[in-house]
Amino acid sequence: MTAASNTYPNAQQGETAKKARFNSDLTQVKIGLVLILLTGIGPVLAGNEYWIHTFQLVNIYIAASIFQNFLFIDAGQKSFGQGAILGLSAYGTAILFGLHGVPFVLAALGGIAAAALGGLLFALPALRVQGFHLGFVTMSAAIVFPQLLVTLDRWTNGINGISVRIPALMTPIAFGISPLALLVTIFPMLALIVHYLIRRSRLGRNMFVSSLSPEAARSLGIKPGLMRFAAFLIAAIGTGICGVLYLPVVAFVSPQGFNIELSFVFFFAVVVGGRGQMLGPIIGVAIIYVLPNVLLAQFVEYRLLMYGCLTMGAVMLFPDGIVGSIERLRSKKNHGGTGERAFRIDGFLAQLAGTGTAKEPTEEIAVEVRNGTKRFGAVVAVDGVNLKVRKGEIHGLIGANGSGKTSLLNVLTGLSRLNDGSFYINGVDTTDYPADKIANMQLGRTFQAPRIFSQMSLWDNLRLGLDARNGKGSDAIDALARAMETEFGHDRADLLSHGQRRLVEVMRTVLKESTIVLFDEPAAGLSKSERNNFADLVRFLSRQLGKTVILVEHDLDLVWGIADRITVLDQGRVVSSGNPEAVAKDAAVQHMFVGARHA
Amino acid sequence: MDGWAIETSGLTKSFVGFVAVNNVNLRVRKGSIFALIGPNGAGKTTVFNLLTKFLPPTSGRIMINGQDVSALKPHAIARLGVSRSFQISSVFPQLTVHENVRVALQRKNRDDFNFWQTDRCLSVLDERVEELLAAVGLGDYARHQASDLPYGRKRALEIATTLALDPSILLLDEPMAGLGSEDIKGVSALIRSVAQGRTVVMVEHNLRVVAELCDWVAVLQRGQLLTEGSYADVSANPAVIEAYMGNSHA
Amino acid sequence: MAMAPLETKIAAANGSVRQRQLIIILLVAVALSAAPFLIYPMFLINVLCFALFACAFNLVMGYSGLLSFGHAAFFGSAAYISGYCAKTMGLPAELAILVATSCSVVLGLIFGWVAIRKQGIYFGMITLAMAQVVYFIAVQAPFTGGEDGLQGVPRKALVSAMAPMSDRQSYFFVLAFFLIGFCIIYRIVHSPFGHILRSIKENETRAASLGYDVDRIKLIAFTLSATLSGMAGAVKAIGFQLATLTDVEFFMSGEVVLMVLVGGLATMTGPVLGAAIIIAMQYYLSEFGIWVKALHGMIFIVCVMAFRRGIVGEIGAYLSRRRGASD
Amino acid sequence: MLEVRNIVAGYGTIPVLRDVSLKANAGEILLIGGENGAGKSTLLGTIAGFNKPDQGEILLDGKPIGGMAPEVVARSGLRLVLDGHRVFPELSVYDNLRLGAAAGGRQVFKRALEEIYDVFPVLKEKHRLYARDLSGGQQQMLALGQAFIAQPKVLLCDEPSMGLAQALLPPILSFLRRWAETGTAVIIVEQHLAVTSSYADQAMIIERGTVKFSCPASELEARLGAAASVG
Amino acid sequence: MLSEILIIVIRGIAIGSIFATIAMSFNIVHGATNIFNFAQGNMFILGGFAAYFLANGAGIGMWAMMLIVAGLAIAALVSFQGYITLLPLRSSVEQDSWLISTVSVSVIVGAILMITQGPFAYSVQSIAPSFRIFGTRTPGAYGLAIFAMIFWYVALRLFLKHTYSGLAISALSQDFDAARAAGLPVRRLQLLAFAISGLMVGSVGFLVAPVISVSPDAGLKYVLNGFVAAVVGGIGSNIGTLIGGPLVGVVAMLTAYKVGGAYQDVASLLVLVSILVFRPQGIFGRVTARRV
Amino acid sequence: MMSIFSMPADVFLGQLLLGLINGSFYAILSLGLAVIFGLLQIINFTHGAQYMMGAFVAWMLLHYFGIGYWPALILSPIIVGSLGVLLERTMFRKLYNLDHIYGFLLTYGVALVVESAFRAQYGVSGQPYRPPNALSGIIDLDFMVLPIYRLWVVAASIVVCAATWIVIEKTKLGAYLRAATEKPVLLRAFGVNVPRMIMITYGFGVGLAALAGVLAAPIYQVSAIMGGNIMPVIFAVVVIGGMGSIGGAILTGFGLGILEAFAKLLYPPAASTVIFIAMIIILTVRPAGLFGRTR
Repeated sequence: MTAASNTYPNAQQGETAKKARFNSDLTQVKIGLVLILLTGIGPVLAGNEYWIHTFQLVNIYIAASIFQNFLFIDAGQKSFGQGAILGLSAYGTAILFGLHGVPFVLAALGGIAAAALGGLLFALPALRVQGFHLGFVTMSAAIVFPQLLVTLDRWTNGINGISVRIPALMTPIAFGISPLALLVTIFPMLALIVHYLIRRSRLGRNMFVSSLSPEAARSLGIKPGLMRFAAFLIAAIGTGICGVLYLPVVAFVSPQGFNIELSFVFFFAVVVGGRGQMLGPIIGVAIIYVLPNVLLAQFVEYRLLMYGCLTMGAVMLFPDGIVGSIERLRSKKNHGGTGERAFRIDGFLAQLAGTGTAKEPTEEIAVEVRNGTKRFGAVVAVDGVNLKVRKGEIHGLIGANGSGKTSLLNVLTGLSRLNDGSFYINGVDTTDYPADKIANMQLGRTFQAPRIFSQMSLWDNLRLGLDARNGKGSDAIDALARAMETEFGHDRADLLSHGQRRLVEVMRTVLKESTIVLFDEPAAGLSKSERNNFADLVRFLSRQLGKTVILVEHDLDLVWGIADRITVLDQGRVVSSGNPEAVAKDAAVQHMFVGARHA
Repeated sequence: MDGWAIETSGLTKSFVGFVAVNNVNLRVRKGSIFALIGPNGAGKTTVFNLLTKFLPPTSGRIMINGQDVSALKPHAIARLGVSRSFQISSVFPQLTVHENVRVALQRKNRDDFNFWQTDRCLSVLDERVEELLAAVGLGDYARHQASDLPYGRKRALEIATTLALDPSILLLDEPMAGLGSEDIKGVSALIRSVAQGRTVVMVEHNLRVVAELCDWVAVLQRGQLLTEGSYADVSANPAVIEAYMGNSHA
Repeated sequence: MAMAPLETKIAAANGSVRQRQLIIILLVAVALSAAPFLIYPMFLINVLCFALFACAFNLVMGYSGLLSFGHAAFFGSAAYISGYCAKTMGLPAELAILVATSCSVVLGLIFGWVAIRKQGIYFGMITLAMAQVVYFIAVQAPFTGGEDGLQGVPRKALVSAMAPMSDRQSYFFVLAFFLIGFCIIYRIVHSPFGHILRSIKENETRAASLGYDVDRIKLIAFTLSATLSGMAGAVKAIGFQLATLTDVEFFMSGEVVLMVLVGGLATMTGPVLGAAIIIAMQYYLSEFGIWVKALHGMIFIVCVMAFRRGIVGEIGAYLSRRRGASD
Repeated sequence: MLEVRNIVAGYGTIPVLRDVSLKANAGEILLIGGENGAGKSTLLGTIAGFNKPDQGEILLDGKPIGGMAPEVVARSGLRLVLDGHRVFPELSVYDNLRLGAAAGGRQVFKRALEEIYDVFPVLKEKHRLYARDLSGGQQQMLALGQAFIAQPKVLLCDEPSMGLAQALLPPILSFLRRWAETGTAVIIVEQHLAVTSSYADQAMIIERGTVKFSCPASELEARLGAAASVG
Repeated sequence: MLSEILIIVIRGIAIGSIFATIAMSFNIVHGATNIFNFAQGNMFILGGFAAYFLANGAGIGMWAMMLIVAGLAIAALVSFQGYITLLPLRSSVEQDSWLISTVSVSVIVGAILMITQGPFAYSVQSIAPSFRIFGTRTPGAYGLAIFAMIFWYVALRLFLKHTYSGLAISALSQDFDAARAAGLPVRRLQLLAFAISGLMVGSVGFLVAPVISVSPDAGLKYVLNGFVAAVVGGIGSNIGTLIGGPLVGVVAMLTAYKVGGAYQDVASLLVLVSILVFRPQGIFGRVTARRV
Repeated sequence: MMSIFSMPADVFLGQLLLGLINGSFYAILSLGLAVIFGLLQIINFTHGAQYMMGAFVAWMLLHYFGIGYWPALILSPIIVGSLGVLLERTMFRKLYNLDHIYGFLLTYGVALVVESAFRAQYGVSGQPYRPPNALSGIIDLDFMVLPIYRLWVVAASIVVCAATWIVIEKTKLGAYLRAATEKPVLLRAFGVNVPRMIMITYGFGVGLAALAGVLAAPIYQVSAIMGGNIMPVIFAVVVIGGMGSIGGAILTGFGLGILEAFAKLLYPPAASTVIFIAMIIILTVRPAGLFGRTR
């Protein structure tokens, strides 16, 4: 951990600055804790057995929904099968404890392990596919699960279910509060806190980025697959504990208890309460579960219909859920929305000025491509390309559209593989390296379409670069990071202009302290003055900080203005390569760009 | 533009108890603006109703453009190119201004009985409707309901509707009734402009308008033709003066 | 420039209005297809037949301004004819309906030819009187079954390969005819002819002075209405398996007036709604016997005194008033 | 033809455009330039209906179109050619053109099709090919052709040069020029002012969401120079 | 032995044809709207219920008419559902609200069926006579299922390649904004896609009612198997579903026969997971180059 | 024995008399309708119901209060007439500015309410009402037997009709009435209380209907449906006679009664339809009706 990343922005800091907080997560957590405490302890103090039992179950559902929320939004995994996970753990514990007499704690661990296993099974397809695919898989798992419970009656007691009694957990210890009551109160609170902490952490951000833009994640050195595994595992363990707690609360498990309906309850609760809001699951369970099952118990026949209608209504009327809508109102009322205007290249240049020392390109080779060929079906995008980029130089890569520039860039960052040939970074053969591994070799890139995450503050967007840094960075960058944190901690990223969005990407690579930076058409859509600023920045990166820059660009003036060497591609082949003057004189190149250089 | 647009001979209409129009012989020259004046109850509107066959004459003949129309029904008269505006402004109140005019245009489309096509086929008329509405200064009111228009505008609408038929003979029944002096100027100009190439017969009380607009004036009194001639001649006629003195100051 | 905001709204709304219409149509389609599973199908069949009847009647009363008090003649006679064709002659239902509907064309032409030159109430009285002739014929003619009417008309159609249809199936059979009829009426109302009809209703003399042969146009409208009323009656005889004297009685003529009046004159959906309300009243209040008729009378009075635009009409007026206010 | 009066528009609650007015006349090309993020694309998007203006009016032929959905705007005779030669890659060139003629009759389509084949013979040559098999420049031609087929009264062209080698720009611009001369109002948003301005009649520079100045295109260079020396 | 395998294969293919048709109905909606309609299975079962209530034991003519009625009614229902699903997509930033709304529609339809019809399976008489193939008696509805699959494949292909609306729907799937800018009536096309998908599943549900268990909770099974068929064939590829559907069907039948009926869904799930893990684009899916 | 139309003269004359009796009712009822229409421009669909009420009031007077035929002959029209006035005051008055269709519909609604109320109370079967002693009995002409009461009805109706006709056509009051139909505003300017005149006229018309009801009570049975059945016929009479023509209504009423009777003789099934067929024929020949004026 570096010094910069130790200073988390916290609520107090946000309040002292005049800007409105970017989100109200912390407040929501506080309210949520109070609410859970109320539902957990309240009925006990009231002393009504029915309410005690009901709200214990409610609290378990709240906890499960919190993990659903985490999985659904923070990790972007659409799972409709959390009910089955809960069931796995509950059944696992019940089988071990109830049928085989294993001690409860051990049985519980077994149950949780079963749940974790189930979560990993879910994660398996999630390695390859996302979104509704996953939804279908998890949903079918949730459908199959109770069927299996019935079919495998040799182990599960089939349709009869398993009854369990754990008197030790039920005897009150003080004020009529039983250990069980305590557990089912504390666990959801813990779940909430864990959720909050993960969200504030680097892990949480990495998960979030992985779900929204896997390419960006990989180019920042994150393994999206690992993140998904982690997310499913965390959610499964959390839900598994819920399953363990479910057992003493209900004292009975049967296949009907874990049909798809249960999964829907968790999912719908998150949606109705407010996707991604800390408080969402709590409010959601109150509406989805408590309302039909407790308050309108005489209509219990219609509860499935009510789930559906409530959710439908929420999607139509409050697309952000109840809490989400309130949060939206709050941020609408408070939007400052001017901070991001200060996000300009010249500002950063001024800040960074004087931090580096003058450097010149060395003769060491940073990147080398040997006879690289990349095919897409019949189209040969990169055709036997040989390319050498020296350390510390600015290397322009130009060519008409479809000449293979971006394809080459994708190969270099590991997002796609060469069909033939090989390439080396800092002398290491990286031909078959995955993108994240390449990224961790201090290589950074930008995308033509900037990857901006509007759910994160501007600073968090930038911070992704810092997160991806390998090892300790320079003081200058740390200082810049701190300045940015105070400046942009509560600004919205979605208000940035197109040029600024590009700049965010560029600044990420700066914060990442990559030694090799690949820019994919960074100047497209920048104004003249912005372009000049950008040229200054690139020059600064190369000459002051000694970075190797590969610049894929259409703007010939820009390239000729700053590049040390230029490679011209045409239809996947290198037409010409060398210093700008030599390339400009090349007849083939002149032919290609004739009449185009007076922009 | 020769010959007579309208000729009547011995036109008589008697109601139970009294004779509204008595042996009137009128001849209206093609292309002229012809005024029918006379005190209240002189039978002017009845003459109009007879000309358009809204009332059947008791006796006498009516020729329009040389054709004897005694046997025809009102709508057939209209199809001969005789178009009439009514004494009390007469629009289709629940239709929009646009539709009011379009209904008139529709007739030439020959789809009186076309009940199988959608009304979208009427959009070909829209351009002409807009032209006509613009001509009478109603361009901005196209989507209003006719009943919402103030009186003067209703008149204008009625004239637009009448013009939509592109009539050869225009019968205007007191076009200035109920109009303010500003509107009168406008409508006068309008009448003058539409009279190009048309025959206009009007009943009008406002003698100044008659003097200004009309080529020929016929005076009716108690159902009979008192005299006719240019306005100057007629206004000098003592009988006319007497007829008017008796009434117009009442 | 007073028009600008309104035009903007119209233009801007145009896309969404069409879409909203589309959605409403979809919703209605869903409701219509789900209805027989939620509501007693025979009731729905009854409603549909009378809705079509009322819509057809609205064509004369609402859109042409002619008060016909004899429309039961078309409805009832067509019911008898199609019932007879289907039962005694064993024709398939579609053919029976076709025959009966064609007869209604002729009957409509005769009625119209006699009555059309009369206006307003005269028209109503003459049509009433003529419908009475049809009624007496129905009472005395040998094939109508007198007081009993034609019962147990078979529901065998070509589409069912002459197999008897169940209630739900007949519902869809009737629905098809209703939709055809409704679409025809919609087309008529929104056709060039429909526009002329409206203008005649608004101001007959003016329309004549524009060169329209008012009598002919009204005659055509009346005949169209009679035809569709006949279709409604014919379909009713099949769908309900019954044709009786009540179908030709002049109370029936009054009832259809009431349906249109309650729903809303000169609206497309008003008559349907009106029919549904009146039929529902008859169904669900049947235990009150004759008092239902008194209730009808009272609704008549209320409608005429205070509620002349009918339900749909009043809603439409309210909406357009609100739109006007928001401008 | 097209008149924009004092529109204010943006994403969410933050206005990107403030009080922008412009007028595009039939038969003329209006060039809109300005820094990135100045709101040029937002302006086109707003005119074409992709954004809702918060205030102000957009009049096409005197009829307001502000706030209508893009497809409705397109059908009322205003076409936006999106940046980055967006065509339908998995449809044939011919089908792409066919879809352009969302409104209008068969005759109009045939005539326009022949014209566009005349101007860009390569499209005729490749009319059976999938659009994805065309080069970037050809795709841009196809995108323009798609708009041309509809014979709009107003054409908006968002950065026709974007992603194209600069050598490809002049033929496209001269096509727009000829098109404009048939009585269409054309608006081009462009970064490469120097190349484009010689084809345009009017020019306008937008800065930070407001109109900095507008002038005849011939004076653009001078005005830009003046602005640079002052600012 | 051989005849057993034949039975399994024939029935598997027939059941798979149902899956294939559902998969094709997924494809058309997904292409036009990027939405995967989770409620499709329940719409399919509604078709079955329509057959039970409207055409059980009816003559061929009435049966055909009721088929049309059911198809149209379900098409209307689905396109209305599509309208509702699409509504929030216009404004909200969150673009996967459809996931939630289609799931909730699925729950709602299932719940309504459960409340009104109870948790029973209804059996429907077949209109088509059973036929002998390789000496095995096969219910006629199986033939109908295969016929329906082929019919819908051909119809969709003709529609998408040769009609203006079809081309426009394809265009939507390729570039939504460009389609809007070109003046295509986007929303109407999307609703049309929904309607077509509804027509497909509704009619097929009606056709095959005699050989499926028409019960309120059966919808989920079919939506999942349809999805598996779509994934096996490659999402968006209709020709792929022609293979994918029968494949899944045969696997399911085989499992039911060899292992036990309860494992049918497990087998489908395993097929799904293995396809997703090893070849997510499906057997026939093409890796499309996307803009980075 | 004489024979007319190849049938015995007594049958013939008997039918003639029957026709005259029916005609008397037609005449009085259509007269009332015509009077009301003349002034209010409303076709009084309630007329049939009021006719029925007239009979019922007479029956009730006898049944509940023991008041006999002769007082009822006066009382019943007054009672029913005042009810009519009430109706006019509370309802019709608000509809004068609207399309006449609405007045028609309103009266239809009222008729529905009244008739079904009576039907609900008394059923469809008739209540007997005996003629007064003075008029019971028969006169035996040698070719037929003639109930005195029927003779009285014919005579009474002729007198009533004639009187009404004289009042309206020949007196100053009648002149006012006629003037009021033509130009109510003008008449108001003369200082005539037009609304009150309308009210009284309506009351009078209704009273006529009730009178017919009382006269009919001993002949036909007093039943709730007696009004509804006669209304279409009355309409036909009014239409044939020519709307608004008082004399036309009277003459046509008698004429059609006789026509109906003959039809019954010649071709019984046509009896109920002959009037309507006559109407169709007459309307095709004379669209304005027999005595109607063209406008």
